Amino acid sequence: MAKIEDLKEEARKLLREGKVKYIIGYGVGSNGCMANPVFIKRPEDVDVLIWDPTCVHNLTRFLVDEKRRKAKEKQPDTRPVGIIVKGCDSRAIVVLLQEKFIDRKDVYILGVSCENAGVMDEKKLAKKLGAKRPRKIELGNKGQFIISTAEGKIEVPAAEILAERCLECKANFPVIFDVMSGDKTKRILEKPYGSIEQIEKLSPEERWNFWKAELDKCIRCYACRSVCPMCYCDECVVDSINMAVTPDTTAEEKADKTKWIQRSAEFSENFVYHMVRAIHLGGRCIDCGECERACPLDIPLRFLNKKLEREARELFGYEVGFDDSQPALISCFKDSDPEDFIR
Amino acid sequence: MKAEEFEPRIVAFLCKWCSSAGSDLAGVSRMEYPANVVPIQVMCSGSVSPLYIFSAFNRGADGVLVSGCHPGDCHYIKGNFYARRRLNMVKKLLEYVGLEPERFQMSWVSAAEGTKYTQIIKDFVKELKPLGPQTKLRRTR
Amino acid sequence: MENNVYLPKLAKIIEIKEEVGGPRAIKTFRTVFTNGTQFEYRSGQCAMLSIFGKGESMISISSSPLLRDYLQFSVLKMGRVTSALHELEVGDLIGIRGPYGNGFPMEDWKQKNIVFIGGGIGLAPIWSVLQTALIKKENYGELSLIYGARTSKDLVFREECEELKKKMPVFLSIDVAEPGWNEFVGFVPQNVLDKKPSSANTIAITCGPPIMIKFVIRALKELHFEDDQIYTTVENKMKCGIGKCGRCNIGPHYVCKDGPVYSWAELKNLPQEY
Amino acid sequence: MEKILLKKTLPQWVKQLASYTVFCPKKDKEERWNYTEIDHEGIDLNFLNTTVPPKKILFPQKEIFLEFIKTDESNQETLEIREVLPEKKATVIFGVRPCDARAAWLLDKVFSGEFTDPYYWIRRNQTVLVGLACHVPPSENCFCPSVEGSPFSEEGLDILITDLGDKYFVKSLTKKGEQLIRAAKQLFQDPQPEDLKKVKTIRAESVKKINRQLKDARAVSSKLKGLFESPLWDEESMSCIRCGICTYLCPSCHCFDISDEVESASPLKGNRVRTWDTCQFPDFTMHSSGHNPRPEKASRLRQRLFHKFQYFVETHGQFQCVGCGRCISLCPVGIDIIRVLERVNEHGK
Repeated sequence: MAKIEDLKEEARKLLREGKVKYIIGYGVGSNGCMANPVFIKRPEDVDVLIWDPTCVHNLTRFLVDEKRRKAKEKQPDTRPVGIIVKGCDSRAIVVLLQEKFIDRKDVYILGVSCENAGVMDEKKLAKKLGAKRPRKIELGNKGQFIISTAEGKIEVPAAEILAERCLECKANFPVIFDVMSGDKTKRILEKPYGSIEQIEKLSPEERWNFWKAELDKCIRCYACRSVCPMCYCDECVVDSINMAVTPDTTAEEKADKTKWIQRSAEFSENFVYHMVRAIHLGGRCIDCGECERACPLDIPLRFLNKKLEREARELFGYEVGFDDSQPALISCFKDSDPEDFIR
Repeated sequence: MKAEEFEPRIVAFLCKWCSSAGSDLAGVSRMEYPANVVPIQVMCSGSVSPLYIFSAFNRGADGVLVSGCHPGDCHYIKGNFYARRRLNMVKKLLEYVGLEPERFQMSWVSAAEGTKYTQIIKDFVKELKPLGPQTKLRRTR
Repeated sequence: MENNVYLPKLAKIIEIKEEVGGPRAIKTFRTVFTNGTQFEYRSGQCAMLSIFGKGESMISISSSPLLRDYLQFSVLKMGRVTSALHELEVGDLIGIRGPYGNGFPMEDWKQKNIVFIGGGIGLAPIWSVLQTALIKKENYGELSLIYGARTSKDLVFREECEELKKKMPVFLSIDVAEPGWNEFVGFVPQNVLDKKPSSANTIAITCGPPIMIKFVIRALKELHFEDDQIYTTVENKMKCGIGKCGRCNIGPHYVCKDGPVYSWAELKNLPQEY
Repeated sequence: MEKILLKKTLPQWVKQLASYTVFCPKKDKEERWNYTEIDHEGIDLNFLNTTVPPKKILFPQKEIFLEFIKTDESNQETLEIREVLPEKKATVIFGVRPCDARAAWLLDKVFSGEFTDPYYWIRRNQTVLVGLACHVPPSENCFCPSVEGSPFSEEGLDILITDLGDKYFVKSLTKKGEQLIRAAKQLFQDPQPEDLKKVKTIRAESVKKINRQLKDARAVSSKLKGLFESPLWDEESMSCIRCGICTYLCPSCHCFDISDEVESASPLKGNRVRTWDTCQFPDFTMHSSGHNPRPEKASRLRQRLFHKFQYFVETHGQFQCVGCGRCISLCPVGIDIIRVLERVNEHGK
């Protein structure tokens, strides 16, 4: 079973020996229970690290920040960054490596296994607890979550409050790491696409109504994009102006920037934004579920990405996030790719 | 009084080397086909970003066609193979969100296939007519 | 609705002059309102110009408020709106709302000498003050202009500057030597140190690229100008022009409303977010 | 005017308001509360707080300012600018939390002054805000008393309702509020001394139930000034992902963008619209030259805090934060404004 003490020990050693610049991990957030990202620079601060089912974030998103920061430094510190990753997060690293966005030597991966469980869903937890406030959540050794509250401990079968994505996770241990804590427990998924099947089986009109209602809610805060480790473009199609401007960019180039999507948060514009995002993540999304978790209006964005993950697998036999040497889904093809839809 | 028949507007992204030439052939051969198409010449079907397709619907297209060279005939060797992969995903996605699948079509039309091009357009228009105007994705004020 | 602050008034372009060509083109536009609107403003104030379909851009008014015949704007081609503006022809319509900002406190400068120090397009906001001071020459002491640009082709109001030499000292400069150029060669701050304007009873107004302003101020300090004798203008991205949209602030000041004119005494105490 | 309304007659009151468009928090299918247009049967004041604050009604995410149309009749090109003002409709928002109403009171300050904002004021003047005092904090991150508000503050409201169990204590605070009560005056009774006593107890208790506290916000405000350049901002913003949640869903954040949305390029036709914008996006302040005065997320986090706790205090005398806790609860990476300000308190002089 993954032990936080092992992680701390390794982290302390890395920092003490100066092998990493800093370590991205989880610490306790200000409400005293839920995890938050922490950035640890000194060995004596390592004790703030935690590992429990509240560690929901995909920290690889901060590797994107790190790369940008480093690009601006005049004399960059070239040591790697230590990062704690779960199974899903490690698949994000695989994709970042596959796309050559990061270099393997730039990261030191401290993997943790989710031990056939995963992380919890805050909303499911809140529902379960009602008025009670959680103080600590741990994974028990019988596949249950042990929730401590002021009123005492509650044990809940993990499956009841697990995040949806964890219920459909293909490998809940890291696929790439330098050190790993915990076991590589194989799991067999009965319904790897159970969540989207409930939408697939609807009639087209019902599906339309579903998505219309969902995407209507979008306020375009771009949390889904911002939290996603794969959304690392310098300039996004929804940005109001060119972001990648240099002193040499001509006025004409700036003036010619097409406004594909208008700023108004209306369905027609929200739709294009979310479709572009979904397509752009086709064959790249590793299903960490961060977009959906970050969304303040609970738009089920994972359902879009999961659908394309399924199509990539079924149409092209493409599995994302396990092999960093394979070409990316849409930068390769097979002669035998299906074309029954083409006239 | 008979209501005016709905005439769908089709945005067609035609590759310069094959499909666009095919549509030209249809034109110079005086083949008759419906005038519902707004053709946009692109260098290769592989250069058609999914964004163009969403955007065409967003600006009110009733149907979108992407047409390129037959597999093996791409001027850039493999552009149409990439298009085939990418746009298959787009098609699945559009179906998944509940857009009528008939509204997005893809075809291979060579420079010699003027007849095939006219047939594709005829069929497309015929399929779109019963669907009526595409209002789902259209930008409103 | 009366007084809708966001509603621009239509104005017709009556004259266009190409000041600078090439990739950093500058054009000067003269406009008149189509419905005879009167526009009361102060030198140093700005107006929001609209190219409908493209957007709005805040541009300083380079004509003197004492001339009532037209409003003049000198515009550097930079982004979406200014590029569209450069495409326009005489007779075309634009929208104008404003005036916005504080303007220069010229009424406090009675009988003072004014030295104008400009770089590149930075001459535009200064030009309005200069013209006003020239028209009301009796209110001010000695006027002088130190102005420079990258090359002789980048100097705006070139002919006007030659005219001006008849009325007041004008010192031009370019960054690198060119055949046929017999005035100062070097950066504007160096020219300031070279010409050594006296700080006695003098106001210095400087406007231009931020880096130039920084070194001009350093030069002026060397010449014993006090902080409250130095005035400059600040530029930030703007949308509303009236201190509501929240993006142009430096500290609690909205540049669109509380600026763009600041004395160095004020500006040096504000965070450097411009 | 102070009145008592029996809880069961609330729908009848709303029924009397037929000439108004009525909004009230409703649960969506994800169980989030959201201000929704209702009829009298839909009225329900048993809610926590909404995810999107009621500012979405007073200061909608999209506001059309004007239409522009170019016509080319007989070679005579004309350009027409048509002002588009908000639709005139008397509106009531039921169940506004005192913090959100206080935020509207702050927005009032922003949108008035030397330049008044006609779009905001048309909406504001035609809207009656019926507040609901919080006898339990609607969020675990509520901290209104720390920023000079309270669970029963009245600023910005036209009516304040206090839940007394089987009845409501209804206090009108403005003419607009009085009108609303008059519309169904047969339903209202005068309060008895025990009602008033109960109101008092509920109020006293409600404050105690608030979880979070920011000590001495005024001191924090003055300390901020000395901390413009501080490593604190880098540290605290490390985990920021630069999304717009904290600001879009803040009831008092008012920053916006103005852009032209073209319907047809030729002949030109389109709208100039105002949309919400946020200081947390990098393009918010980026000049078209590419220069950006706030290029790093550290400077943007600093801007958010300075605006709320220093600049606004300097210009309007108030904090531009009402302590609703939304930015804390909804931040995907747990950036906690109270914690950051507490650090300011520790670091500052």
